[in-house]
Amino acid sequence: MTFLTVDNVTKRFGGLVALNAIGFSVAQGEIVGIIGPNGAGKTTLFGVISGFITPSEGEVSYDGHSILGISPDRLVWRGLMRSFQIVQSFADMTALDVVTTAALTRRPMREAIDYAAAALLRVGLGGKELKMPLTLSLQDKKLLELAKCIATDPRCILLDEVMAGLTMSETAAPIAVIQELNRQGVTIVMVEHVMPVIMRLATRIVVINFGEKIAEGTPEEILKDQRVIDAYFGDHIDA
Amino acid sequence: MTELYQALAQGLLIGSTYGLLALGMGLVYGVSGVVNFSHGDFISLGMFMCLGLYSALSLDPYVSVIITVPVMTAIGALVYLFLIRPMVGHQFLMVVQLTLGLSLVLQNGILMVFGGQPARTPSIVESKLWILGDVVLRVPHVIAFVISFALAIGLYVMLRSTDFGRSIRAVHQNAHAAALMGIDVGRVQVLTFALGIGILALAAALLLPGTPIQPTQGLRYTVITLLVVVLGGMTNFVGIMLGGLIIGIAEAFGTIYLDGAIGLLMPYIIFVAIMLFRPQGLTWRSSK
Amino acid sequence: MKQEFYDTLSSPILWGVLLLAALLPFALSSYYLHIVTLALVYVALASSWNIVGGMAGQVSLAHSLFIGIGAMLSSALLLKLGINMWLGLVISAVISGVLGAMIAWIDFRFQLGHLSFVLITLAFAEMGAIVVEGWEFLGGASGMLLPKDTGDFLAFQFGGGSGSFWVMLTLAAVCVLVNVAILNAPLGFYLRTIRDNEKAAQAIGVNVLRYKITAMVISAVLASVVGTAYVRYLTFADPYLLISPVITIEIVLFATVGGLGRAYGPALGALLLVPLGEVLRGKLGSALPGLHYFIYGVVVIAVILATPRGLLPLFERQWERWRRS
Amino acid sequence: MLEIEGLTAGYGGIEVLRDINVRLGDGELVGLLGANNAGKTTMINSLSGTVKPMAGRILFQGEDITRLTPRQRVERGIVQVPEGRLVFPEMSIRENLLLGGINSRARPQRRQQMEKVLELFPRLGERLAQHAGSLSGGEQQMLAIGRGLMADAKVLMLDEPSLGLSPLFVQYIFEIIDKLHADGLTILLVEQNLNLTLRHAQRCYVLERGQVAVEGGADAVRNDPRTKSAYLGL
Amino acid sequence: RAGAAGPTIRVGVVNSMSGGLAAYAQEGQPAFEYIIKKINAEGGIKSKGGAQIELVMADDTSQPARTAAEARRLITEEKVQLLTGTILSAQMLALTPVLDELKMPTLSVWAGGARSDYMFTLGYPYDRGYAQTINDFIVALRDEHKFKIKTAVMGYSNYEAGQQVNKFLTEKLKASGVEIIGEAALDIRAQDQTSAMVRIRSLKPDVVAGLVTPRDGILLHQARYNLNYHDSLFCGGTGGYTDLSLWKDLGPEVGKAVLTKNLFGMTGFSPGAKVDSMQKIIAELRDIAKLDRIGQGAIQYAQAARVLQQVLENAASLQSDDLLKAFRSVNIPFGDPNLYVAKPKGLQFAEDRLLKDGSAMFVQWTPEQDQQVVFPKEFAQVPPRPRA
Ligand SMILES: Nc1ncnc2c1ncn2[C@@H]1O[C@H](COP(=O)(O)OP(=O)(O)OP(=O)(O)O)[C@@H](O)[C@H]1O
Ligand SMILES: Nc1ncnc2c1ncn2[C@@H]1O[C@H](COP(=O)(O)OP(=O)(O)OP(=O)(O)O)[C@@H](O)[C@H]1O
Ligand SMILES: [Mg+2]
Ligand SMILES: [Mg+2]
Repeated sequence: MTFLTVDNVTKRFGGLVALNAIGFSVAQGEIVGIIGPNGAGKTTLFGVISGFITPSEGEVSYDGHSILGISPDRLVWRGLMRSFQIVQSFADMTALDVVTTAALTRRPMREAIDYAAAALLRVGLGGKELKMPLTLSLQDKKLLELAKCIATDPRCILLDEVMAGLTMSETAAPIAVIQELNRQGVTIVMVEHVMPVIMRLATRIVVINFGEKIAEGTPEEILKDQRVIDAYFGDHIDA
Repeated sequence: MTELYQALAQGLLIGSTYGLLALGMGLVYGVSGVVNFSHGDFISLGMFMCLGLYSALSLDPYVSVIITVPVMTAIGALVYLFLIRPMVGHQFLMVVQLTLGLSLVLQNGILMVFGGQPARTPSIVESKLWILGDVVLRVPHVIAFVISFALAIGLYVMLRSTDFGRSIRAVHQNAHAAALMGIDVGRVQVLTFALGIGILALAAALLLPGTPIQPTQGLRYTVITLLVVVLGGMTNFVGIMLGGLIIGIAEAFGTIYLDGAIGLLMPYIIFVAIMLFRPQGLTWRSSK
Repeated sequence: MKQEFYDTLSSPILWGVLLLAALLPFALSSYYLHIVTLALVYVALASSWNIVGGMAGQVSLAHSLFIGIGAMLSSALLLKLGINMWLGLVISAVISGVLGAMIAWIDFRFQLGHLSFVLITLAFAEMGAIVVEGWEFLGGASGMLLPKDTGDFLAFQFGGGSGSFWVMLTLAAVCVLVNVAILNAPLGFYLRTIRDNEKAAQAIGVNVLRYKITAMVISAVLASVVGTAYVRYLTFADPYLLISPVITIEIVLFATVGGLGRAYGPALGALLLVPLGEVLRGKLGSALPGLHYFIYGVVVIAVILATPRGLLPLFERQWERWRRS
Repeated sequence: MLEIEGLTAGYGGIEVLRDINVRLGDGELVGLLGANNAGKTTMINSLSGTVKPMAGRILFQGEDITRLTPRQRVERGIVQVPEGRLVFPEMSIRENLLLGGINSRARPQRRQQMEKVLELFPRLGERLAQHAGSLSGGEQQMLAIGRGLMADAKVLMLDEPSLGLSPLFVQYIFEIIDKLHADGLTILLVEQNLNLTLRHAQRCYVLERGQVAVEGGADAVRNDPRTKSAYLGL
Repeated sequence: RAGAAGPTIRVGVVNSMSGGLAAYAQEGQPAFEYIIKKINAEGGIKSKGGAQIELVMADDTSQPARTAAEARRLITEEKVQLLTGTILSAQMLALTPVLDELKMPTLSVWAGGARSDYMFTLGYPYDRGYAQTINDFIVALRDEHKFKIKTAVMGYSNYEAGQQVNKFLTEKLKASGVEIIGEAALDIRAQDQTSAMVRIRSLKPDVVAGLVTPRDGILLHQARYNLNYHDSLFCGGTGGYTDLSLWKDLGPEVGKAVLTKNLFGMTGFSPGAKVDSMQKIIAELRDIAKLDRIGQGAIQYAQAARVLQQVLENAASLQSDDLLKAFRSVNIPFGDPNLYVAKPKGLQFAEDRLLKDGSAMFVQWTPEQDQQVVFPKEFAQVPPRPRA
């Protein structure tokens, strides 16, 4: 049963076609990876799904309903949550305050604070609750994005490069979080350039290049696809 | 028909003086992000300095600029160094309030020195007229019109296509990154701020002939300037001049063709209407 | 609602301070009572502005409209149509609320940037002033003189002096407590995310439009109510004071200098700066004209340079130090 | 070429770096490794002069530059490609590149240099007028690197250049780094990616909670047990 | 302060020394202090044992709410026994509740009305002062001097007094058979009034009438010069038409071109008026007090000092009620050396605590920058200059 469907979506910025008639679908409970060269249109795609960008053409449906034109905050209430690649920070709120606000989506004030603190702990930001997000290092900011996602009790999350810049050992915590969420039934769509991570987590991978889908399949299939190797991996894949 | 031409001429001339006032604020904002609420009082200061120079040395305002521009530039530099720079990194509104305090100081400093009577500074061109068919133009306005457009275009070119101009914008967008490029952030900020205030001395002199001045007029200038700067898109100097013209024409047409309060409302109505449909201001290219 | 709010409400310090304040009319002369009353008016106004300007970060310069409606409209209704001022207060508050909602909607609908919002609200404020000054019904440029305050509570009269002081004290306390309540409620969290980053706020489920409107309506209604009470205290409905953008600029000054977005910051700013201005004028008004304003300006600059985050954090640090020793 | 002696630095009185000693030889490619928050960026910023040291000194070609301004350091050829894509968002790609070459040594030949950079990054050449802020994450990273190359550096410091780039492009970037190195440029490479760095760098330092934990050649570092504890957090 | 020994009477003075109205008080205060000093030097208030008058000054920064606050301070903290000051109309309204509450007899120098039972004013009443005088003069021009006057445009400064006077004047002119064909309200914050003048020009009225502030006057006349517009008569007041500094503010060239052509200004004071006491006080202020600005403001304030003197002399005691009684019976008849303003019927307060005789004069300017009184007949030096 498909849970999230992107159908024939095109997005143009002036003369530039960032997404070109792209389509794929995600079943409930899946972890789908999206990869593609820089500027392929991955972030734009997330923007379209999460309601921040209106596509020039095409259709997006979620949980059986079209969601085009629905504002991002309402999508969050319906369980569709995204993280930002270029981290969006709040200038004058502590990390805990930010995550608490996210938790308020489904919880009353009292519970929200504890829930938020727990979320921070889970992604590995324990002890940094009262820091201002602006003074966090880039990687911590990305973990904070993940914590915000968790706190809203989502049914589906779109993660845009939350692992970039983490050392292998540091990816352990977020990977565990993602796996656990998935076990609880949360559908996950993630963009990542860190191959070991995506190969380990994703059940299926969609590859896009110049705004078009060029391949789709299990990690093993993708690794062997010559077009993907040419466009994306290059000769050796250990990065 | 005569009315229409005269209204248009009047609007354009007055509007260009509004634009002229706003250039300095655009420059100051462009580098420091400071919205200077003492802007109008600096214009007052420039005007009263001309008045002082006339009383003491019988200098024509157009000649006084030789003295007032450097002096105001220096004042601008000092204000930046001692008042604005210490506030870097603090809330935007705090800095605005600081300039508000400065406005009180300037306005009342002027009052203490010059008294509260409206005063006039004579100039050779002040009562000269230029008559084009049915339309009468005041020579001081024409001079201000020409100089302000020249200045706006000069600043526009400077900001777009010189290294100094690019540095100014870079410092505004990301001071840390600008420093990493080898831009002397501190120097660019002081220079630009000082220049922004220095230009006001020029604007003051150009507006002065025929305008009675009073120490309390500053806030009025600040408000008009703000409308124009925002309309023009903050740092686009050609846009700012255009903004000035629009406000000027709205004012002239409002006064001439409409009765009472509605006429006075005209510039504001036009402003709100434009801002709603072009929130980024009147800049040529829409910024992506 | 966070526990802190209930703690504040049941705190003996709060009630002690209020009680002590309520006794002031018995201790102060009429002039100093006036200064304190005036300070309370600005405490209430700055605190109400803080909800939208400080917490939600929407620097509105349109508050003179709400104050002006509260003051001028209720006076006009009383004088021209004989409508009881209590009812006038409600009518004005409703109209202010609707207007506030409209402005917030425009802000959202057209995605106004920071400065465009400031300037559009300023333009609205200027237009409001022009309309009032040009419209006979609202008193025109001459304003309106309310009937003598005989202390008839049912006619919205409090007997001047101490009566008005108590009214203002209540209003100021209400406005500050509304601030405390909001900051401890979900609304406070929503507003702060909106202030810092609207896009990111949306992404964590904050309905930006709804909460902007909520904040603006609360703020506008409070400002309007204070406006009505203020004009009753002044007795003279002066358009150049009550609906001029200058009053907003003063309010913003107090709120900012006190501590923006914090519950007690604006109150602190007003409590310190209003009496300072009044006393300076009283003491120096007869000296060189302008000197007292000049000094006031210097003090404002000095305070801002010394405590660029506002006075409140400074006080909090002192308070901590004092508590520890 | 560049020597750091006993450097201590931090923010608002809190020490992030403690007593760092690091040396870069002329023409060397040195790696700086370390976990998240170890203080790598802080160290690079101290070298650029945007973080003021609390103690210690920095020598460049024998001259003490500890007190010099960021601008003076750029003029001497110490150039940083910052992390986090600190591009100028409201300026076009072209203007961003021109600003990269604004220092007095680079300025005379920056037009030619720009041609070269655009050859390296054809994607940027296609979009010269696009505002940097609307570029994709990876494109901004390219621009940041290209901008750094405009500056005619003597010492180039790259802060996590591979961040957010596709595997193919990461390879490409490292090829460029190797080539610059081969041309004699001194390079300080900050990275999370242990293997990649060890493969390219001649020598490495590993930072652990603000202190140098390990230093030496690739094999020495790889095999040092402390690397595993410092870097992999085992 | 007069520091002489003996009893003193404290008089509070709330002036607008800073802010938008500073011009009035800054011109008037020195004259006021001069006369008070003179009174003290001549033996103080004789009926009160030669009490010296001590002035306690305050600045309301031109903001009415602050007038009220400063008055409260002067009364309750400084314990003044009498209050005076610029007190324009808005200030008067703001002051009203304070005066009523604290029962403080007050003399305003300029208010156009007096709403409190405790306040008297030397200002021109809007209705029987400004509006009546302008109307009477226009009617006199038409009926006695045979000017063609059928239509009028109301050209006035758009502020409180301007609007009030305009309301009364419009009615009176209509009643006198003049057709009002339009309004040109002058935006008091405008940089330039050319647009307003273009509007007037397009309406081509026979006469333009209204109350105009000094600053708007300068801009209006300048605009008239710019457009070289002389088809209408300009009849108005006060500061914007007759301030002595007007000529200087416009510059000689513009002044000559517009002030001496088809323009008549209302004023309560003119150096050329045939009033001996007025001539004397001008000479005294100029030669002995050495004031550099002697205009309406200075004269009005000097007059206020004399009124206060008489009130204090005549009052049975310094109690509020007695002072009020003394105010009611003030009488400075025409011909009295202490009558500085032009009042053919002398100076007395009416029931409404405004001047009984609210009238003023009309003057015209000569190319030599002097003024000639042309109205009323009692003071007129010359007939109005015919239309150019
Ligand atoms: N607002 C915009 N205006 C113009 N072009 C845009 C805009 N946003 C994105 N683009 C362009 O659209 C293309 C796709 O961008 P997108 O951010 O989706 O790429 P991406 O796949 O996420 O890349 P990366 O892996 O580098 O993050 C890029 O070439 C980018 O320059
Ligand atoms: N501007 C700042 N103000 C306060 N603390 C800061 C600031 N910048 C960084 N820090 C703190 O300094 C420490 C070191 O940060 P730094 O950015 O140097 O680490 P890093 O090694 O570069 O990490 P990463 O791999 O995440 O980039 C961190 O704990 C961080 O929170
Ligand atoms: Mg992306
Ligand atoms: Mg780093």
